[in-house]
Amino acid sequence: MNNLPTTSAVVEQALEIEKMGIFAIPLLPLIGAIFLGASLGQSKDRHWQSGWVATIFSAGSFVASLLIFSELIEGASSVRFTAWEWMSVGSFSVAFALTMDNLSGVMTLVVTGVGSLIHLYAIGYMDHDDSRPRFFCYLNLFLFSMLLLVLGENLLMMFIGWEGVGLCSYLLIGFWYKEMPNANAGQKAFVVNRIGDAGLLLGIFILFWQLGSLNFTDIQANVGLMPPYLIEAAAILLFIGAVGKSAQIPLFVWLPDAMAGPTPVSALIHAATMVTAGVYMVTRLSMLYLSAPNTLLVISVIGTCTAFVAATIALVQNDIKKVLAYSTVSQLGYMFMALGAGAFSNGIYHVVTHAFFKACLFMGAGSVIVGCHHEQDMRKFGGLRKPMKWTFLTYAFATYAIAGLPYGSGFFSKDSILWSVYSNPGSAAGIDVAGMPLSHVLWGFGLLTAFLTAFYMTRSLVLTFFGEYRGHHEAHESPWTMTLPLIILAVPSLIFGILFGETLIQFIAPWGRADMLVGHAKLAENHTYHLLELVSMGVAVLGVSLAAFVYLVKPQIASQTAKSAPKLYAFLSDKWRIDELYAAVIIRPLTGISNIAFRIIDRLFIDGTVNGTGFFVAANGELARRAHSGRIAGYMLFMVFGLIASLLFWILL
Amino acid sequence: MSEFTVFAAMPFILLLSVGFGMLCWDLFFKCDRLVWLLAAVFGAWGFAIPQYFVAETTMNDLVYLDGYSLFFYTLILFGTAATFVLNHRYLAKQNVRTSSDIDMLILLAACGGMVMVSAANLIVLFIGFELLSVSVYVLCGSARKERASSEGALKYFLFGAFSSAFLLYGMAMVYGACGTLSIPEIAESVTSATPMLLLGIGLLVFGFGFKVSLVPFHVWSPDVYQGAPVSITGFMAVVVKVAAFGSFLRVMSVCFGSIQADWAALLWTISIITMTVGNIVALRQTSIKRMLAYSSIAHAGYALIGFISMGDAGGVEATLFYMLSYSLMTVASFGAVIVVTSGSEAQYENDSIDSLHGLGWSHPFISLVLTVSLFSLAGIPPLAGFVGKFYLFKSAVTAGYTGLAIIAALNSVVSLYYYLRVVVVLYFKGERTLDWAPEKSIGAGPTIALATATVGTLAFGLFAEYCYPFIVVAVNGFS
Amino acid sequence: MSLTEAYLSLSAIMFGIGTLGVLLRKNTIVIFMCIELMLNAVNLSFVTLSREYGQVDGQVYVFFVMAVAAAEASVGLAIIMTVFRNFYSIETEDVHDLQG
Amino acid sequence: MSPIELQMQGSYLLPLLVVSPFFGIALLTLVPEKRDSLARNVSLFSSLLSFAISLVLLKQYDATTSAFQFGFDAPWLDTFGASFTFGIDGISLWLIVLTTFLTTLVLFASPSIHEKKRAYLSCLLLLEVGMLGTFVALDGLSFYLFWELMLVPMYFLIGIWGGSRKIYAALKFVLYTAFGSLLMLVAMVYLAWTHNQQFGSYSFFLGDWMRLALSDGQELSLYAAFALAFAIKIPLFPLHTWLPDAHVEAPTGGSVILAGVLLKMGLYGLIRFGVPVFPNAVVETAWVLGFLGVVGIVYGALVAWVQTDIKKLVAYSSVSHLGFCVLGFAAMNLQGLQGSVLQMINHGVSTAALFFIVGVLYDRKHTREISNYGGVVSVMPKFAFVYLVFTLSSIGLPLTNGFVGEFLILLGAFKFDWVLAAFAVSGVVLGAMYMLSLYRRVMFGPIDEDKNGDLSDLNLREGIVFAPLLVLVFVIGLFPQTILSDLEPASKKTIEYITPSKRASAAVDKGDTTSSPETLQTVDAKKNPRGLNS
Repeated sequence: MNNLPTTSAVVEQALEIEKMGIFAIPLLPLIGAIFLGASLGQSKDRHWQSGWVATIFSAGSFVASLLIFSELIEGASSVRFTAWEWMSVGSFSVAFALTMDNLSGVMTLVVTGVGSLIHLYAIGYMDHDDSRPRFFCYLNLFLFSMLLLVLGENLLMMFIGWEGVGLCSYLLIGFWYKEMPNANAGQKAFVVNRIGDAGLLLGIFILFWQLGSLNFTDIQANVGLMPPYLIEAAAILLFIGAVGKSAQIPLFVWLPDAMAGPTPVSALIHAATMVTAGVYMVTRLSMLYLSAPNTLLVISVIGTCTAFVAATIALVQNDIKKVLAYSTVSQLGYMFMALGAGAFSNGIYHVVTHAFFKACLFMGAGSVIVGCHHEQDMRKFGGLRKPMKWTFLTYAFATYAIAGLPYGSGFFSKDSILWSVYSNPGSAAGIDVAGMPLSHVLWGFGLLTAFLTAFYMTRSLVLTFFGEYRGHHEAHESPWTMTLPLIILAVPSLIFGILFGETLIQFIAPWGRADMLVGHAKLAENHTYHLLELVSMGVAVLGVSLAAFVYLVKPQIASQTAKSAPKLYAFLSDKWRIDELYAAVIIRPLTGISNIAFRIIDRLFIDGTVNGTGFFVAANGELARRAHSGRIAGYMLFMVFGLIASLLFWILL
Repeated sequence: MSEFTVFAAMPFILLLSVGFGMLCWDLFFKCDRLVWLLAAVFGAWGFAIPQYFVAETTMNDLVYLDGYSLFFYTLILFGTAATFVLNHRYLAKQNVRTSSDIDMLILLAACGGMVMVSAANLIVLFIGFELLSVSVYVLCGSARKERASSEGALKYFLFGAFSSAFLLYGMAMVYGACGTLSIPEIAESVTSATPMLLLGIGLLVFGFGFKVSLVPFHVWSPDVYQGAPVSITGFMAVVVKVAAFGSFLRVMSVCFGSIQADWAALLWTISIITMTVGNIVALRQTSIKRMLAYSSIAHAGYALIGFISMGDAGGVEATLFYMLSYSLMTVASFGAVIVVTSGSEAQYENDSIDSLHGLGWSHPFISLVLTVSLFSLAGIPPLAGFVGKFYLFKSAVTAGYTGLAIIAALNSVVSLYYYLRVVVVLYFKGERTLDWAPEKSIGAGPTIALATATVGTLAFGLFAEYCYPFIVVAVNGFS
Repeated sequence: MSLTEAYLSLSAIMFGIGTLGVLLRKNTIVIFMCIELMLNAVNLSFVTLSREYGQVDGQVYVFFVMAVAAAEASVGLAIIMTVFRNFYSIETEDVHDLQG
Repeated sequence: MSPIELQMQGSYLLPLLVVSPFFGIALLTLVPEKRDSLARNVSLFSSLLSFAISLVLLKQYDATTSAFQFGFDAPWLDTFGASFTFGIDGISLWLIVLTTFLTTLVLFASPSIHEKKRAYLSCLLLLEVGMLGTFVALDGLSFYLFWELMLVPMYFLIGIWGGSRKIYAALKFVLYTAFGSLLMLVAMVYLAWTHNQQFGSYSFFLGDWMRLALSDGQELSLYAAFALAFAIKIPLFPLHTWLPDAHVEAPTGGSVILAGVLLKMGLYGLIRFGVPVFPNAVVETAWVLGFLGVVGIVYGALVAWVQTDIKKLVAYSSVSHLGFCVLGFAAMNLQGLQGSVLQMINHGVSTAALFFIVGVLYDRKHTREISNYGGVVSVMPKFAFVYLVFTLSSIGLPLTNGFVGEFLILLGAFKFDWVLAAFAVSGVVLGAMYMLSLYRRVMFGPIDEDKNGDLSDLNLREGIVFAPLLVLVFVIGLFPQTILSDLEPASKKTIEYITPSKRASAAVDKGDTTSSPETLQTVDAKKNPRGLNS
């Protein structure tokens, strides 16, 4: 074994508890989904019940998670249960088993907690929709899949959830299937995710091939037995899966399109939970990634690029959900920056805080959309702070958090990420970019992104809630089922960092790099840290004030800037033209190849050969048939010459 | 002449006397001839059976009375019986005189075929050969008012006479080389291949090749098969071909088996050419009679495989079984065609494959018979045709001619196409839309004949094992 | 050249002439006559060989061949007559309805 | 003596199973012409009987041994060593269950056929005989018998009840298949003869063939003849072009059986005859099969993507899926092989269901053009659900049956050759692409009320057809072990044929290459190379 960093997880004596109840966590939403699915045919006047059923089942799941989680608080290292042997072929064996340890415990709570709130919110949001039972069925199904993903004891269990959430995402994006673009977006999401999944599968194969097991604990413990190049290969392949699921460059294109789904879906799946699965997975396999420095470097760079690129695009979006979508991509980029630096626990920290404020933002946006009669264009909002007081307040709190303003939850998590990027002792530090270590360059981009984040979030806040109302229909506040979840989420968005940040980081520290533990207590004496903290704080304030100035005081600046650089503006609002790039580089060639394969290879070449053989035989038959002319003289000659020829042939032979 | 000799000659005597009796029948009787004809045929068979138990040649070494003869008698007589049964109802509709001379000719031809296969002397063989041929020349032309029939008869006659001259010349060469005309004595005297002997063999192959229609001596057969009344075509395809194969095989194996290596290459080539030409030309046929003619050419090519691989490889046995299965399938397929085309007023115009259109649904029994026989001809298991091919392939591989087996297999694929095309017309093109149709009720006799042949096709496929020992015994008789 | 060989050669030449006649002539009756010539050529061989071997077999054979030839002639002429009735010709090139 | 063990329990279950459909055919001939529903019930009864027998087999099957069970032996062409020797192991057992199950479903769904009902039902039952016979035969020639026998009813099914180009499709199907199988017949005869050379008697028995000492060239060319026949049937790229035509033209029932069972015959043949008889050739050419399998995966998927006809699309998807099965087979390790067999069963379930689905649409609209549909989910919600599940099963979503098979295959393939596996994984993406694209184009989007507004949802009969298939999708997805554990002994045995035989042949090679049978037997005795129950 080379000098791999050790983590406390390996050292600590594991106390495992077998508890069947852990299966209740995913099963409750599943039951809900089946129940709702079975009652799809019922009459419309009972549709209102479906939302409550779904909410109750997801809340039940939250309670079950709390109960199991309490075991962890009481000192168990993990709670697990094997239901049955899923498949066992030769040396390959996978159990249908769930485990909750600290990492998955935190994720489970976030998923079920935030999930339940979003369920509640959706009751209001989907109030007038005809297909509510179907919606809540999918939503519960999603929760089930997500919980399998999080709780799965091995990579394959996780993969069930991984694909399951993809399916639900597909179904929910295309929920309003009568609009073809929605269906297209759903399919795009699924297929792009599948590209990632393909990589993930290959990674799984390498791990099984090398280690003979897919259990996370086995992988974590034995990863050092693998040759380094295979570690890198497995890590990068698994990371491809994460890139797909967590919408990183180059596979992020599906997420903005995914906003075609109902807003609660965007909040739950495409902000709070599913898209963070990639972060979760990398963290799960932290030992693997820590042993793969080059992969970590790749992750850093991709994370940084994604964060930056998405933030620039978010600057110019006018659809409020698109802004939030790119913001999500950007924040996910942050999380991967943390992972790339080996600060896994910081990444998870950001996952948690992001779940709070981004869910809150999305639901706020949803509330606005409902209030403005399904209008999503921010240019048609404005001045909504008066009619929609609660929505405004919660949105503002969440914006405060995401912008990284001091002592909001986003401030702590983002800051810890930036610090870990800056102080990354991994290979990023060793690479020299224009005289600076790469880690510092990445940090610089991270900082820039933080500025952009503050800017575009403030922009959305201002455009939506300040100024004059520019819409046509009168806006109104949403019902309590929608505002209550907003309020509940706004609170932790603001104060989670102060109250629980330290605890959380310690709680999931075993998945981090031992020398990378970032917490206030530990860093209290570090001057650089404080300096950087101040810088990022300043940047956030600057971003917010600049945006407030531009959009509140001098709106013309924005339009002039856009006009002064039209190409840049178009480039940004066309999302760096990545969709077009894909169309040109992948989709169209692939269609071309397929058509060639079908028309030329299949029809012309293969079938041509087959039919040609038949034709050739038949043509010879026709020739031979014509030779049978019916003329007696000809026949006589033929016979005699046939005799002579065969005799000659025989003699010569 | 011992008493047994007379007894052994009884099959021939019976057939000939009933045959000649038929000439006078119309003068004295008005009742149905069929029963008497069948009685003669089966009586001849009954008299022939005891021969099986006597392992000696009789009648001054002129005729073999062995299992081999009995085997071919059986095929010939059953083929003849089937011809009678199927003809009985339909000859009149084929513009053929229904007087008893047709029956006489058929009986004489059958008798000639039996003489051929049991001949132990080339003179006897020639007499049988000519008795068969001359009778069939007339039969071919029996629809005198049809141009096609007389043209067929002319062609058959001219080519037949021509090729029998070659056969005779071949026999003269063999006589010259061996100094005897007796088959067993020739067998003893043949030890090495002299040029004269080989030339004789070559000419014999011409003569017999004509009769069994091997390429390139087959040219007459499509025209004659198409021109003759369809009942007679069936008779030719079964009885004439089987009888010719029987004597051909006996001559080649008994007389020249010891120098097989010298003529195998010739027959190998002819076999491949025959099956290939037969099959590919059959692909392009529109007349069902002509198609079956080419198909029977191709089958002659397959059957030749047994000649090449005779001896320990079991080629003779394979050919015998092939003849058995071939007779069954051909009786069934031609029987069905007889029944169908005779339904038409102008059967010579309506012999196209398309005239079978939709019969599968209007005439299920006939169509089933035709379908099964065609599948069997194509070699689909578990039908007799498959087992026959299997035995041939086996003997070819055993004798070291794997390539020949492969070519035969590929030929089977080709043949599948034109056999299946008939099935397409029968079943796949919807209900019958033509303005004429065969009778719904085809009568008990034809039904029994067709059913027997069809069941036989299936049974000899599944239970070939129980028949094979007889074939082995039959072949052991002359080796 | 021995006498036997001479006769056999003559027989072969006759056979050849007969064959050529069959191949070259158009009239069916002439063709049939040529075939008779071929048969007689064979007969000559048989007689020659029979004498060479000192047996009667070959000569017996000749009688049979002659009988058969007579039978064939009667049947053949009858067939040619029916052809003439249907085609109003006995030239081979006129009789080719059946082909392919 | 024989390297494979055939447990003769004096059981007549297998012959009974094989001939049981004849019972229905016989009864059908007695049914009067117009009584369609009676005819259907009679045939259904007969197929249920077969299904019941197969369930008895399933129950009595002993999963602890790799021996062939329920042995039966009856003479056919005994002089030349061909007999009706029947016996099954786990692999054939499950394929038999699949066969009887699907046949029953197809017969149950038969009311959608209105013409020539009795003939249709008889064809299906005859087809069942052929399929069952193929799966139970341990004797080469009887295997060939049933193999060819399947062609006949399938030919009629396509030709009589098919679509507009049915004649072309039917002939193409038969000629394509017969081309391969006749060459296989010659190879079988050659093997029997070789047995005669080496052991003094002809034999077509699988166990006897395994004892043959074949030179490398012989083994390779004989295997090529077998593999060609099997590859056509699979169908392996580039021998697949009969399949889309046959599928498109065949009636629903024919397509279901064709996709569900017939396409498995090729791989089954490779497993049953290819591996035991030609172990060295299989190992040496495994990369060819694997490569063609992967090409098939990608190629089938791409071509499926650009189809405009639903049935053709599903047909090409079969090419892709069977590519996976071939890849798993070529990997020749336990995961690959078991995955391959499991995937055969899965494909039998899900693709058969997809063809039923196409049938449902076709029965209502009489068109298979994708562009004629759209927004169907609005009027057929139950159907949409069913269709979605089978689509997901087809693209291998976890918890459905398709995933388990695909995963195991890829796992095995990865061990075999990671490059191939990497390309094969692209099939996962492409599969999602074309299947979902089909689903989207047919089901989603605005509905054209005039064209599709009056489509009726699934009726009870169709619901009953889909219900068991739906259950199977999830049961196999969740508890694949029920099947996998039955497959395990047979698969292990199959793998073992390969591993030690290389050593044995190496030993022979080092010694006298023209070794007599006696020397080979001593080698056998010393090393026990086939390693099994001899």
